[in-house]
Amino acid sequence: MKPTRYDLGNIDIAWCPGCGNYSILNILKNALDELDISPENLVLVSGIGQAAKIPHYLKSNVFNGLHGRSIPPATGIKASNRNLVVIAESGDGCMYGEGGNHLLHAIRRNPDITVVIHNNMIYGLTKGQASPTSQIGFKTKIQKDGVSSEPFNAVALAISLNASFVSRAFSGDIDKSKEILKKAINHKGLSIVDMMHPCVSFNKVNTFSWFRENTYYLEEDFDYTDRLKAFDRAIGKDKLALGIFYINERNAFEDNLGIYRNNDLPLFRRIPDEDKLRKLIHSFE
Amino acid sequence: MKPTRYDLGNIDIAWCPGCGNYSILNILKNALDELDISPENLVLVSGIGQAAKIPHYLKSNVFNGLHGRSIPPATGIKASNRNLVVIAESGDGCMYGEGGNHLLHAIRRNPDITVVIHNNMIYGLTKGQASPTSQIGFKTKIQKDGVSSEPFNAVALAISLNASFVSRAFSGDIDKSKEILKKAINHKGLSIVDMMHPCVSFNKVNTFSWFRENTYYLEEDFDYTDRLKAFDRAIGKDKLALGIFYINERNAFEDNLGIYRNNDLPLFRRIPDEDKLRKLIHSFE
Amino acid sequence: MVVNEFNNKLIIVISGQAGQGVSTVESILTSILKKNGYNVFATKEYMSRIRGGCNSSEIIVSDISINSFCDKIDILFPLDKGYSSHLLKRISRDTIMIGEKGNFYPDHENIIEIDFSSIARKLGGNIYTNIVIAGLMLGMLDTDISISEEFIQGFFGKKDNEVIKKNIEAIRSGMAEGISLKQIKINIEKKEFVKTNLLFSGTDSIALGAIAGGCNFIASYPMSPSTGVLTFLSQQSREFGIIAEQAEDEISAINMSLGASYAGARSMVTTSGGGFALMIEGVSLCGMTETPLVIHIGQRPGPATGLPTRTEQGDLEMVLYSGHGSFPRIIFAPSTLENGFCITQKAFNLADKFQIPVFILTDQYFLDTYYDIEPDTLDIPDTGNKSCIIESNLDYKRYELTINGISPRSVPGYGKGLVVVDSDEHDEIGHLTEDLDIREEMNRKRISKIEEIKKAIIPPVLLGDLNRNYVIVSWGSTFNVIAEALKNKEFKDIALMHLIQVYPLHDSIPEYLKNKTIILIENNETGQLGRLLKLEFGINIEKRILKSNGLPFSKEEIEENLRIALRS
Amino acid sequence: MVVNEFNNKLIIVISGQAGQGVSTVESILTSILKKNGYNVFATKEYMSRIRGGCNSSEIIVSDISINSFCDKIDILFPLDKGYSSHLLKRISRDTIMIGEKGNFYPDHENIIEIDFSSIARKLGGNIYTNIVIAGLMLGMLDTDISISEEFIQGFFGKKDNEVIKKNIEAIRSGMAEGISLKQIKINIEKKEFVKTNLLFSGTDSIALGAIAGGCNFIASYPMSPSTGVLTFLSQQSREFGIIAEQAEDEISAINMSLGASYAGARSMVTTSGGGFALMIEGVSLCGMTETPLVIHIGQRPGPATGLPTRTEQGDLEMVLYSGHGSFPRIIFAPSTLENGFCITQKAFNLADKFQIPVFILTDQYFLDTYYDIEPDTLDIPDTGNKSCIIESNLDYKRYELTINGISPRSVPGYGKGLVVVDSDEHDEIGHLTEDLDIREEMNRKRISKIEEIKKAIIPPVLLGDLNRNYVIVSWGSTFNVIAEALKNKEFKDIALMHLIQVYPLHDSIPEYLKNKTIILIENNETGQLGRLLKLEFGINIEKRILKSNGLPFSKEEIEENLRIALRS
Ligand SMILES: Cc1ncc(C[n+]2csc(CCOP(=O)(O)OP(=O)(O)O)c2C)c(N)n1
Ligand SMILES: Cc1ncc(C[n+]2csc(CCOP(=O)(O)OP(=O)(O)O)c2C)c(N)n1
Ligand code: SF4
Ligand code: SF4
Ligand SMILES: [Mg+2]
Ligand SMILES: [Mg+2]
Repeated sequence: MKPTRYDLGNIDIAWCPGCGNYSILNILKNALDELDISPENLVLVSGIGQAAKIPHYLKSNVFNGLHGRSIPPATGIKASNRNLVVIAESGDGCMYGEGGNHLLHAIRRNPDITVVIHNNMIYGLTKGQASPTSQIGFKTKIQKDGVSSEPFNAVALAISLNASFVSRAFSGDIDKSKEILKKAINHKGLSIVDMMHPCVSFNKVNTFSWFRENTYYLEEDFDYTDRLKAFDRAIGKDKLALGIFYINERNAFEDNLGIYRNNDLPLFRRIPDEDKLRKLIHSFE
Repeated sequence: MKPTRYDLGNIDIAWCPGCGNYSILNILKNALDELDISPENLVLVSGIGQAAKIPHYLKSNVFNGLHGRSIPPATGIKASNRNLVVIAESGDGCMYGEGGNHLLHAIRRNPDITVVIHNNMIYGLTKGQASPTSQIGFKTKIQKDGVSSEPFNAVALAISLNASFVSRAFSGDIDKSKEILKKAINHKGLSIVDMMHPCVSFNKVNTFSWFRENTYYLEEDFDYTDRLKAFDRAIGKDKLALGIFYINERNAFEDNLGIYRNNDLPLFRRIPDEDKLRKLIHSFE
Repeated sequence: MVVNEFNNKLIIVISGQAGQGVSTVESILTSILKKNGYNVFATKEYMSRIRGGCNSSEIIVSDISINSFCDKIDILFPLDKGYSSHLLKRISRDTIMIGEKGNFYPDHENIIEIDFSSIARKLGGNIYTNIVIAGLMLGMLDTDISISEEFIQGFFGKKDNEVIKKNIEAIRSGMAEGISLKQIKINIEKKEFVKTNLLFSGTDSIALGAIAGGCNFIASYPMSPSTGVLTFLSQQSREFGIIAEQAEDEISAINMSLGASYAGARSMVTTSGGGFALMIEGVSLCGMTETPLVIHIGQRPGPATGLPTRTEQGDLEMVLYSGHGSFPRIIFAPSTLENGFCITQKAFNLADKFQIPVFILTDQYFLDTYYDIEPDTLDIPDTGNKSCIIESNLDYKRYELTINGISPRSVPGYGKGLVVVDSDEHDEIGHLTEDLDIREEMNRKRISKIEEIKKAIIPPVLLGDLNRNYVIVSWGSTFNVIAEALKNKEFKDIALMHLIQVYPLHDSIPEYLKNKTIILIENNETGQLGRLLKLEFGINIEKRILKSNGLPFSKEEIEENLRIALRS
Repeated sequence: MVVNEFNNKLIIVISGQAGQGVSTVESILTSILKKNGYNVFATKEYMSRIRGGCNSSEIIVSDISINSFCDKIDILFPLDKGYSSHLLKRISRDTIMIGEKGNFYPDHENIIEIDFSSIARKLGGNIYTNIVIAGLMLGMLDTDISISEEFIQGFFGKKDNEVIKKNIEAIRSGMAEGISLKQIKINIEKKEFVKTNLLFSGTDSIALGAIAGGCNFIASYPMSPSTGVLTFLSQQSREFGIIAEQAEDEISAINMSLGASYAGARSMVTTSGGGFALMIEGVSLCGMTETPLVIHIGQRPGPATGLPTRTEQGDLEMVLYSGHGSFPRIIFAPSTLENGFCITQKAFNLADKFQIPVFILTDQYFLDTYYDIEPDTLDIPDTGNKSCIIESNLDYKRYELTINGISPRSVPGYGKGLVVVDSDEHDEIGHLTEDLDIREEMNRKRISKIEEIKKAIIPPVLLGDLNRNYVIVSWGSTFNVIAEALKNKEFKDIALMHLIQVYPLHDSIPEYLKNKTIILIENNETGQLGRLLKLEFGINIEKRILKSNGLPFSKEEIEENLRIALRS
């Protein structure tokens, strides 16, 4: 792993040896480095879970909030200070399970944040229950007879919501995933990166080699502006497609806010206007 | 309105005169009548809002729960007693806003319930804020500069989640909507009916005639087993399609439950097995 | 002809179905009367529906401020034939009903029939009925038509001239009727200074206070009766640079607002009990991450959906104990409109200073009540230099251990340091830790802030001198009605101790209550403040005036209950 | 050679990284020892991670039940060289460390080096290390190899014979080492009857109690330390006809469970503080609709995510005041495993009877603690005829006003009537109403149930006679450790009053505490039960032994603190 300016030195990382999360951390640091984003200008927001510990392992501003609730604070942060690069990262349980409603509505709202879902198709930190992305038949201590719910297809869902940027990546492909992530971060508007990765401790089905065997990349010239084609690939039954499925350029949430029309300053640098307040109060005469 | 056995007599209905909710009530009663479902066997579950008052206006068992939370109790009810016909009805704010996560995961879980969303593209009971389905540019007291979020397309979303039954109807078309609703109720698995209706008090844009002008019916021979085609129609830009978009026959949630394999009785009729309990306790020796 | 004379004060009630425009009459009438120099008060009660049912507004016109709800009705304008049972109870034989045939309460005798609709129809349609009624009152009182005209112009400002003309005509027609009504004589003095008084509602007071407190971010989900604050701030969004976002649910709302605050916004949420229940995990996050947040709760009766449009002071205990784990908080409950403005402003400053959640508890009654106040009672402080946010340096530690537990707070992008906050137990930098010694230090640090907070507690408001034998203890929105009742000489042995800050409690409280007979007045079922006094100071309260049917206390009800309390 | 002799009792601790199998040693060892006739106790503490860090298990082997956590460590098996600081504090000079070179605490002298890995490798690999260690202990103690063999067969039951053979060999090799260890002499008597005792954990006790209470529906979302109850019931789903569903979030979980209960299931949820915060609106719905529900909360330290795998008794107040509006509730906090079983069972019956939420507060320490109990302490009642559900007739009214506030409850599809429930205020049938008189009646009806509930309050558990000068007040999981400490003769002037039902409180409590010096012991920051006693009975408590660093009280810590309390 090549050193980056985000390295925190000799820290204790709570992930299991061999876990895909290490690769994601690596991918993230390198993507940031290549995009030349300074740690002071970066905010990593996460929920709770193994994946959600990632902000603690690199130099960045950090908002490590509640399980399922990484996207709302990320939205609030970006809206309050558009100069910051805001990335929300958390596990599949956090983002698709507990936090499903926020994902849904953030896609509609379209803040200029990047949402990276560490998708290991399982609940890691709570020791191996099914997640929304677990496949049908997947057995756990709680799903004794195997999962019977349709697995959550985040890519298809995001396309159905006409999301601004929709992609899927695999932690095992460092370079390709880094390129996807860089594009996601650079994209103006909400970008989704469904980052699949093996959980060596609890998911004995969707292993590193399973991902290798069950994924393929969208063609280089895939037309990611075609919503229907993107959807078609998203629901493909045989193998999971990787790459950028869909880009739909639209205004970001913050840019629609009236408050930035004549004033570019982040909120913390603004001073309330007393005269206007006095005038407003007088309007109640 | 022809009398039905669900009529409650002279009751005070809290809806505004001219509201589409009256038609939906009418459609519901007639559909139930034609399906010959007895009130004692029917459970209407709702959340909070104007739409959510519907269970109080016909003869039925009623669980009128919290805002946004009609689907989880409906799921619990059906799972506990498969003999009941369970219908969850509520407004667009309730089902798509506050309750979005439940809708999402209920589609995956697929309990055999019917979900009817009274979609007036606005928050009625709280006096006219934008709902998730309000169109871009729609102005309200809170959305002063007009809505900027992408409207929520429930039909497309449900198809992306591979829902079991996906339809859209319009309260103004009593007969056609009744037929859709009957099929939805009869369908085994979760059925969605996105029931559009005008709100005469607060939505001055999406009026009765707006719906007339901006909707059309899917062809009689539309192939509702084709997920991609269904999606294509769901995201159609010109007019809103009405009818049954997609049917995907799969096992219902309850039928996957081990507990009904050898015993058909609803939970309330079962008696705990003491001998088994004693045996289980002894296994800890 | 019997002449009914009203001196100094007149209580008008307008009742009708939702959608009939009761509120419109209320707002037109109160504004114009105030502009003429009358003191006005208005409050409404309404059902949870958009059309139909029975709603009512009470308007009190007077020559001194009478800012409290009264049961008594001098004149009732029924726009409809329906009455809710609680309105019926307030109609006495002396109540004069003015309205159209068919709308009167069956056996009522004291009626004046006026065919408002036909007057309105002559002007062009039923929609003018309300304006005619307002005009009638303006005619019965001594008002200046030019003030009405100017007001109507502003009120219908965006409509075309024809509309404005018609409405002015309607006012004039109403006035003519009012002037000719000789059965009623009203003697209420107008005062010059009142003309420039401010007239706004509880909702306005909170929202204006928020702006004065520097609020520039609000994310919330609509919920009666709290939505008005979000609406108000949305309306002022451009003018004051406020981000006002309707979230998908309350959980998102509080987490968004916490994110905003972390990034340096002054942020708030507004909700009611049921919505607040969903925010409770977020309150705990607020406490753990020490992120400033103002939480406004417009209380209404529970449990669950309860009575969505009614009033209650029932959420104190839920708020007090909300959020797992220990961390300090402040709970305010404004008493008057002036106070609502000042307290909200203060809430933002204290949230920022102590890095804690600060709660403002109002209720439907408070939020929907209007009256005129003198402009200089609103203290607009130097809003510029209040922020406690510092620029960070390279070795910045968000949770630096300090003597008073308060760590200097920076925000991301402001300085060379990194701002790390965590919902897990964390070290001084903010990174998660499972070192249980650090846990103890951090827990202690958070809790120890209470000492600093205690230095700034707002003392209770006291009415009446110290040697009276009885003391009423009350909080929040009940202040005016109790103070009004106490003007009655019967109660000269009763003082009032009214709390605006309900947590932490000011330590002067037990001293004031020593050797007194305490009468607790709360608009809830169990006397939640009373329980808190018991818990904090061991104060036992025997006499309790409680109410939880969804309506506010009326002045008469307080009087009646005080009489009982004195007797027993 | 120094011989260390242990009489009657031996405290073993195994420490290592997550994933090294500390728990496996714990469960193998405790099971086999119990089957040999030894009393055993085990508890663990662990970090919130899957691999790495430092976790530990304590196992106490004794000749009488000693079911409480001790700081003292007689023998420590370090599987790794890392120690968390809280473990370090417990290691004394007398602690014997047995393990491999490199794993010992640097300056420690009392060590026995055994190369477990190389023994294991000879058997086929490192994975046998744990079994060898277990074997060593089995050899040092007097155990029967055939019992071990039988157990190993069951434990690895589903694996092939080779695996079983290897593991038995590992046990044998370990035993051989243990028998040859002459520096340690252990004299602990075995008892025949202990062999058939039950050995299970707090989690098991709650889940078994739920089954005994007729539970047939649980919807929950995983959250430490409460998930085990969901897992257990899932495992027994087919056998006992239980629907066990992992919901998408906690809000869904409670609303699903309420739906199930409405339809006649006996339902529950299991969660921890943060997850419970999200359920609070649902609790209010439960109260309003009068739908029976059992809510299990495995407490852990907050605020927010706090310390996810640690223990605390910090959620009492949040639970007590959870949910806006007034409605009755019951809160239990089991003291022992037997009690966990009985209380949970009772919780279902009372929820059904009173149509209210019934809470069971446990904590990580309680849930992760195992010890052997006599089978007949578990009272399995006649589970058949307990349901209060009635068949409805045509004019059935779900909320019929009755003298004690309890309306006969039917379920949809059972009889000719309709079952209507509503989160809004409602009439007797269940339809929503805004009639404020009915509101008052319904509110009163709901609250009045408390009288009936009070008749069934579980009285406090009392230890020690009534004329002692000191009384400890405590609740929930701290029972065993306090009782154990009190066996010490120093404390003969201290009695114990331990609460299992923490709300509503039994009215005998103040009587017991009269004229005593009270010592409050709670595993939380502020003494929440103490505050409740003050509130309910005006009881003032001066001596408080509180702890909130995430660890349970140890026996020594209680003793030490009691000494201070007696002195001061
Ligand atoms: C409100 C709440 N509910 C539940 C939990 C417990 N919890 C912590 S992490 C987690 C799931 C982790 O799964 P995922 O998000 O997929 O992350 P992973 O550990 O797999 O990376 C859960 C349920 C919590 N912390 N808060
Ligand atoms: C937790 C919670 N949040 C907010 C509310 C307030 N509320 C009641 S109805 C409603 C929205 C109604 O809109 P919709 O669901 O579309 O129904 P409609 O009235 O339009 O039929 C809201 C926000 C509530 N009752 N509970
Ligand atoms: S539990 Fe799974 S996902 Fe979590 S760190 Fe370990 S291997 Fe990775
Ligand atoms: S507010 Fe709108 S949706 Fe509600 S009843 Fe009135 S017209 Fe219908
Ligand atoms: Mg995961
Ligand atoms: Mg709606």
